[in-house]
Amino acid sequence: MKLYEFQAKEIFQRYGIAVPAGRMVARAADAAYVAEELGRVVVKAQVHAGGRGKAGLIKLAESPEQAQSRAEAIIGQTFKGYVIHRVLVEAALDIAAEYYLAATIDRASKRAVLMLSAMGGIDIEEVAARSPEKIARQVVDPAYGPLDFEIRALIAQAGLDPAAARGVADVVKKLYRAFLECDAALAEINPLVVTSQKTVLAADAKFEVDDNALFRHPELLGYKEEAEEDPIEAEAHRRGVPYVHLDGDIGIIGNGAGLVMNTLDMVTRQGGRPANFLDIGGGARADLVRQALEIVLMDKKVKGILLNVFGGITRGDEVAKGILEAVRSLDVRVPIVVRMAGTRASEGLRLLEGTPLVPAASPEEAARKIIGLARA
Amino acid sequence: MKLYEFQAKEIFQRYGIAVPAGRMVARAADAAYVAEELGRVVVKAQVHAGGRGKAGLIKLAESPEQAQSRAEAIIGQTFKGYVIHRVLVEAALDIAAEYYLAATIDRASKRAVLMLSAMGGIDIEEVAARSPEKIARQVVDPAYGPLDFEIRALIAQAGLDPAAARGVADVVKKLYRAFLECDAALAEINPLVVTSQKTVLAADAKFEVDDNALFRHPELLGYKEEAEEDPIEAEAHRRGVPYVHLDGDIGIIGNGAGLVMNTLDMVTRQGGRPANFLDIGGGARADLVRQALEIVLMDKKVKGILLNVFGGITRGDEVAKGILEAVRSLDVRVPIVVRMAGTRASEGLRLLEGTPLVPAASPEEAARKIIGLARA
Amino acid sequence: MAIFVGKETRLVVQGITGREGAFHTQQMKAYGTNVVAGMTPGRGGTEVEGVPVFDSVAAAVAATGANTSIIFVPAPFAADSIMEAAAAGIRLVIAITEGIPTLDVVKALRYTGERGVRVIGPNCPGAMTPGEAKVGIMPADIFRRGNIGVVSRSGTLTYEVVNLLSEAGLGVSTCVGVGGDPVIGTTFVDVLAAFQTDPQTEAVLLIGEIGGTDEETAAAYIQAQVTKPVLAFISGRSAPPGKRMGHAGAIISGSMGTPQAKVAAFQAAGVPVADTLDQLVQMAGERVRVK
Amino acid sequence: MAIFVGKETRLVVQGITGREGAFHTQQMKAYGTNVVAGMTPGRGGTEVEGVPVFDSVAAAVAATGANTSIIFVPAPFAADSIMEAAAAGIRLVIAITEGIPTLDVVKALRYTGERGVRVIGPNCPGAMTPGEAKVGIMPADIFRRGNIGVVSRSGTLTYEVVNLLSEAGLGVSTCVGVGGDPVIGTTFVDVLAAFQTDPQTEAVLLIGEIGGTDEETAAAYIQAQVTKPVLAFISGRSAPPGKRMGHAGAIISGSMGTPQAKVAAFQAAGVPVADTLDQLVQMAGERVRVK
Repeated sequence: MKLYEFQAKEIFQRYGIAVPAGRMVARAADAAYVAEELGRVVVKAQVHAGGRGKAGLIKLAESPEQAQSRAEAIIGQTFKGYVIHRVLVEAALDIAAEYYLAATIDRASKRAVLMLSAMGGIDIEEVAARSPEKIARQVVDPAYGPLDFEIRALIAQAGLDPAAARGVADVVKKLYRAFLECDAALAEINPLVVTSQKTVLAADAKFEVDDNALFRHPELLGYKEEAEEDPIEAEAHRRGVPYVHLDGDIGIIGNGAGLVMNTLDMVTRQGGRPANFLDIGGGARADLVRQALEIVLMDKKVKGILLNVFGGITRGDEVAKGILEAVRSLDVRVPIVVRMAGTRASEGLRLLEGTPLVPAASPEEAARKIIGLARA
Repeated sequence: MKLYEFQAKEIFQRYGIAVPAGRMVARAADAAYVAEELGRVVVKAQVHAGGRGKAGLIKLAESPEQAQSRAEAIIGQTFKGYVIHRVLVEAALDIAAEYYLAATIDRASKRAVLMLSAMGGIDIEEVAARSPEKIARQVVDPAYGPLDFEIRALIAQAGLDPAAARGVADVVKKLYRAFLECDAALAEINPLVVTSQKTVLAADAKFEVDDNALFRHPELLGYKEEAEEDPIEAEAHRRGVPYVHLDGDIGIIGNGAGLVMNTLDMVTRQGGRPANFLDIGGGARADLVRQALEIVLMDKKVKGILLNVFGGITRGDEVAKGILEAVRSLDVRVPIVVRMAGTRASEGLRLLEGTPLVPAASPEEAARKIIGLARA
Repeated sequence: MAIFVGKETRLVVQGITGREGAFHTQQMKAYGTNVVAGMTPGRGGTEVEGVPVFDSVAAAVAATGANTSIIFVPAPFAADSIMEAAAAGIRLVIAITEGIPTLDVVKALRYTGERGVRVIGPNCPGAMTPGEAKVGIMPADIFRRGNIGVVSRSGTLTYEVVNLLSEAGLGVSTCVGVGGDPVIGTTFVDVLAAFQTDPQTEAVLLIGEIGGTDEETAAAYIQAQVTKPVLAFISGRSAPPGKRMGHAGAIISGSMGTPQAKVAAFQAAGVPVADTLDQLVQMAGERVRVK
Repeated sequence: MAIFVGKETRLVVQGITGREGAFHTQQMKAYGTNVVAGMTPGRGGTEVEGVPVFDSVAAAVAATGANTSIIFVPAPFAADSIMEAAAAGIRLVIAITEGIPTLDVVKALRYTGERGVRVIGPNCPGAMTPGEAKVGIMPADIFRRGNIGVVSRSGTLTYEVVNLLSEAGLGVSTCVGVGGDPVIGTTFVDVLAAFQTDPQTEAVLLIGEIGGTDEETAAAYIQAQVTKPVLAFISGRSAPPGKRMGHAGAIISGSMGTPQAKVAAFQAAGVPVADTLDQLVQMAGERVRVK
C-alpha cells in the first residue's frame, strides 16, 4: 500500500522526524489561506507517481495569491493516469544541503537495507544507474537493528557534511524504527534537507506498507481507504481477488500468479493488449470464477476474455464444470476462450464443446483465438 | 531503582497489562471514598519491602468504613525500617487461579529470563528453594525477543490451565516489552490472577529499573524522587557517591567496591558493626574524601571511621596528603583510622604520624584499632 | 533422493488440522511421502489422516524423529512456526503459506540461518522428487521420474512445464518451487548448487520471472560453477514497471528486475533462454538422454 | 604471553581522546604495551601520546593490524563500541567502562558471541601479564612476574592481593579482572580454562564475591577440569541481603549468591577457601615454587 506524501509525513512525525510546516488542501482557495500563515510556500501535488517536479507539479509560491493560482493549476490535472485531488502546501525551506535517505528490503541479503546519498533531491534511479558508488548502503541485521557505528560508517561513506552527521544519524535511526514498526516495504526521504541552521528535515516522503502486514496495523487502515485509486482494483481487493488493472482490451483470468503472468506475455507476444491481471488461485470453484468474470467485465474496454487454467490437484474436468456453471449464471456479452492444461485437461476441454466457451489446447492457440474474436 | 506497587502498575498499564481498578491514597478517609466507588476492596501498604501479606499490611475490606479503618491501621506503621505513607485501595478480585510471572536478568546465560509458575500468590523464593521444578524458565534471545512457540512451551511447562494460556501468553509478551523498553532489572507479577471470567490481571506488581539506564528514561525520573527513602542515601546519591546505609556504628570509607566490601567483612569479623558502605572510587582527591566524611557523619550513630585506601596509580603519599587536607577542613569529632596499602603506602602512613589520624598497616589492624577507639 | 526431499524425508506437517494442512497431508501420504507427525498447538494427542498430532514441533521430533517440516500455518503465525521447527532440530522447512509479512520472513531467516537450517519458500508449492516424496502441494499425477531438475519462482507455471515434459516423455529428478516472495529462504543459486552435485540430475530448467536479481546472480553462478546444461525461461516479460503481478516478488522497480536484464545475463553466461515453455521443453529434450 | 594479553597484543584504545583514555594510554605505553592505535569518531588523523587516532575501529585495524581493544568510551556509547570492535575483526575486547546498562551488555555479548570475540568486563580493571603487557588500569608498580594466575571480580581488592603476593616474593603470570557487573563477557570458568592450559601458570587465586552463581559454577568446573591448584577467597561475607555493595553484581537476592553457598561449593570441590587475603597469599606461597 502506497501512502501519499502527506500521510508518509504524518508517520515520520510520529517517529520524531521533523518535516516542514504545512497543510494538505483540496481547494485552491485554501492554499492561499495556508500561505498567509506560512509565507513563502511550496505547492505539491499529492499523487501516487514519481517525477512530479519535472512535470511541474511541485511549484514555489511567493505570495498567497500565487499559492492559490499554483494550486488551481495543479488540482484536477491527470498525471500518469491519476487525477490529482489535493495539494500539500508547505513552508519553503532555507536549504543548505539535500541528501537521499531510504530504508527498503534487500532481496539479496534477505534483510532491510539503509541507503544514503549526498546526491539528494534528484531522481535516485538515475544516480543508481550512472554512479552507483554515490549511494552508500548498510544492510541491517534484524537481530540488532542499525548500530551507531554502522550509521557513522554509512554517513562517512556517503560523504555527507560532518557537521550534519549527528542530525542525520538521528533521522536514520528514526526512519528505520518507522520502517520496522509499520512493516514498511519502502520508507524514503528525498530530499533530506539540511537547512543553513543545520536542522535536518524530511522535505519529501515516500512510504509503502507491506500489504501482508496490514492485519496488524489497524492504525494504518485509514490510509488504505484513501490509497486505492482505481475503482475496479478497489472493488477486487474488497472481494479479496488479486486484480491489477492494465490498459488493454483482453481480459485475462488464470490460476496461479506465474501462469497468469505468462498468459499476459503470450497475449502481448501475439499482438494483443491485456486489460488486466487476475489470479483466481488454486482450484476453480464456480463462485470464484463468477467473481472474477464480474470484476473483469467492470472494465468496459474489455472485448474478450482468456481463461487459462491448470488442472492440478483439482482435475481438469471438474474445473471445466465450475467454469461452465459460473458463465451460465452470468450474462456475458464478450467471447471467452478457455485454455486448459494438466490433469484430465482433454476431458475438461471436451466438456466445453457445444457451449459458447471456446476451447484451446495451448496458450499460443488461446491467445490467437481470443485476439481474433475480440477484433471481430 | 525500585518502584512502588502502584508505580509498577502504572507502567504495566502503559504496556497494556490489565490491573485491578484502584487508587493510591495517603489519608485513611480517602480509602473510604475509593471503596464507595469500588465496593469490596483490598487495602495494600505501599512500601519497598516484601512479605506485606504475612505482616498484615494487605487487608480485605468489605465496606468503606472497614477500608478506612484498615488504612488507618496501616498508614504510619514502620515495616522493615520503612515508614508507610500510602496505601493502594483496589477492587477485590474474583480469583480462579493465581500464577507467578517475572522477567529478570539471568547471569549464567547473560540474557533476560522469563519465569512462570502455577504456584502464584506465595513467596516465590520459598517455591524456588523447595520445588524449583515448579518454576518454568525461558531464557530470551535478545536478537528475537520471546517467540510465540517459546511462550507456549513455557506455559505448558508451568502447567497452567490451558484455557488461560492465550491470555497469559499475551501478558508475557507485554511484560517482556515493558522489561526491555524500560531497562528493567526485574518485572514481576505475583500473583498473576485469572478471574472466573478468564480475564488475566496483575494483582501485584514489582518493578526495578537498572540505575545505569536511567539516563535514557526521563519518563521514569518522576518515580526516582519518590523511590529513595533513606535520607542519607538520598543525599549521597545526589552527590554521586555510592553509599549504602547499614545499622552499625563504624563508618567505612574506601576506594573500590571490592575493597570496601572486604573492609566491612574485616570489621564484622572482629566484632564491629559497619554503619555504611562508601566507595570513593579511584584515587583519593581531597574534595572527594571530604564529601565522603560529611556523608558518613550525617549518621549520628557513627562513633568512628575506618578509611581504607589502596594507593594504586595514584601513589600512597599523595593519597595521604589528600586525606589530611580533607580532614583538616572538617570538624570531625570521632576517631579516624587510616589503613593504606599499595604503591608508596609506607611513605603515606608516615605522613599521618603526629596527626589525629591513626595509621594502620593491615585491614585487621585497622579494624581492631577503630573498634577499640569507637568503644572508648 | 535426488535433492532436498526423498525416501529419507521424515515429515512433520505444521498446521495439519487446518483445511489445507489436512487435505495435503492426505495427498502427500497417498503419494508415498513419509509423513510421521502433525503439529497444531492445543491439538496434541489427536490424529489427522492417521498421523499423530503434537502440541509442539519439539514433541513431534522427539516422538517421531522428523527431519523435515512443511508449513500450512496461517500467515500471521507462519514465521513463528518456521522458527519453532528450526529450534526443534528440523533441518529443512518448506513453507507453503502465502502472505507472510516480509519482515517476519527476514526475522525467521535470520533465525534459521544461524542454525544452518534450510528454508524453502515461503509462498511456494514445495519440493518433489518423483517416485520418492512429495513435500508440497503440486499435482503428483503430472510428474514422471527422470533426470531433469526443475527450479522455479512460480507454482502453476511449473506444473505447466512439468506437464509438457511428461507429454514429451521426459522426467524430473527433483522439482523445487522457491516461491514468489521478495525474500525467500532458498534461491536459484542454492538449488543449482544442489543439482550440480546430484548424480541423478543431468540438466536443469530454471523458470525465472521479473523482479529482483536472483536470475542475474544465478547466471553468474552457472557460468562459474555449474557444468550441467541449464536452460532458462523468464515470465512476466510484458508486465509494466511498478505493477505487482500477484507475486510480491514480481515487480519491476526502476532499472531493477527487468526481463531484458535477466535474459541478457543468462545469454552472457551461455545459458539458452526459451521464449515459450514449449520451446523450453523442446530444448530440454534435445539435451537430455531419456532413460 | 601467559593468557589473553602479552607481547602479541596490538592494542587499539577506544575513547583515547577522553581524560581516562589518554591517561591510561600513557600508562600502558610506559609499561611497554604495544598500543598501536586510538579511536574516537570525528578525531581521526590526530594523535594522542604519539598514538595515531582513527574515526572507526575498522580504519584502525586496517591501518595498524590491531587485534585487541580496550574501551574507555562513556557508558551510554560503550556497548556500541564493543560491537564495533567485534565487527572490525578485533578478537579480544577489554571493557573498562563502568555503568553500562545491563541490557546493552546483553545485546553486545550476543553480538560478540556469534562472532567468537572474547569480551572481558565491562566494569573491570582489565588484564595484565607482568613483563609483557598491561591492558587495563591496574597499578603496574605492584606487580612481579611469576607463575600465579589471579582472577577476580573486584579491582582494588585484586591490587591488594597482588601487592601481598609481591611482598611475599611471589609473582603473577596473568591477572584478569572479570568485572563487578551482573552480566560480564568472561567468567571465572573461561579464565580457569585458559590458566589450565597456560604453561606459565602453576596455581590460580580466585577472588570471588557475593551475588550470582559464578563461583559455584567455577567450583564445579575446577573439580571436573582443573588439575592445577586453585585457592579461593569470597568477599562480602558480611553484606546484608538485598543491599547493593557498589558492584551491581554483588547483591544477595533470596537464596542466590550467599557467601555460605559459595564457600561450601569450593570446599566440596576441594578448593581451599581463605578467610583473609593474607591467609590466601600465605596458602599460595605454600603451593607454588618461586622461580
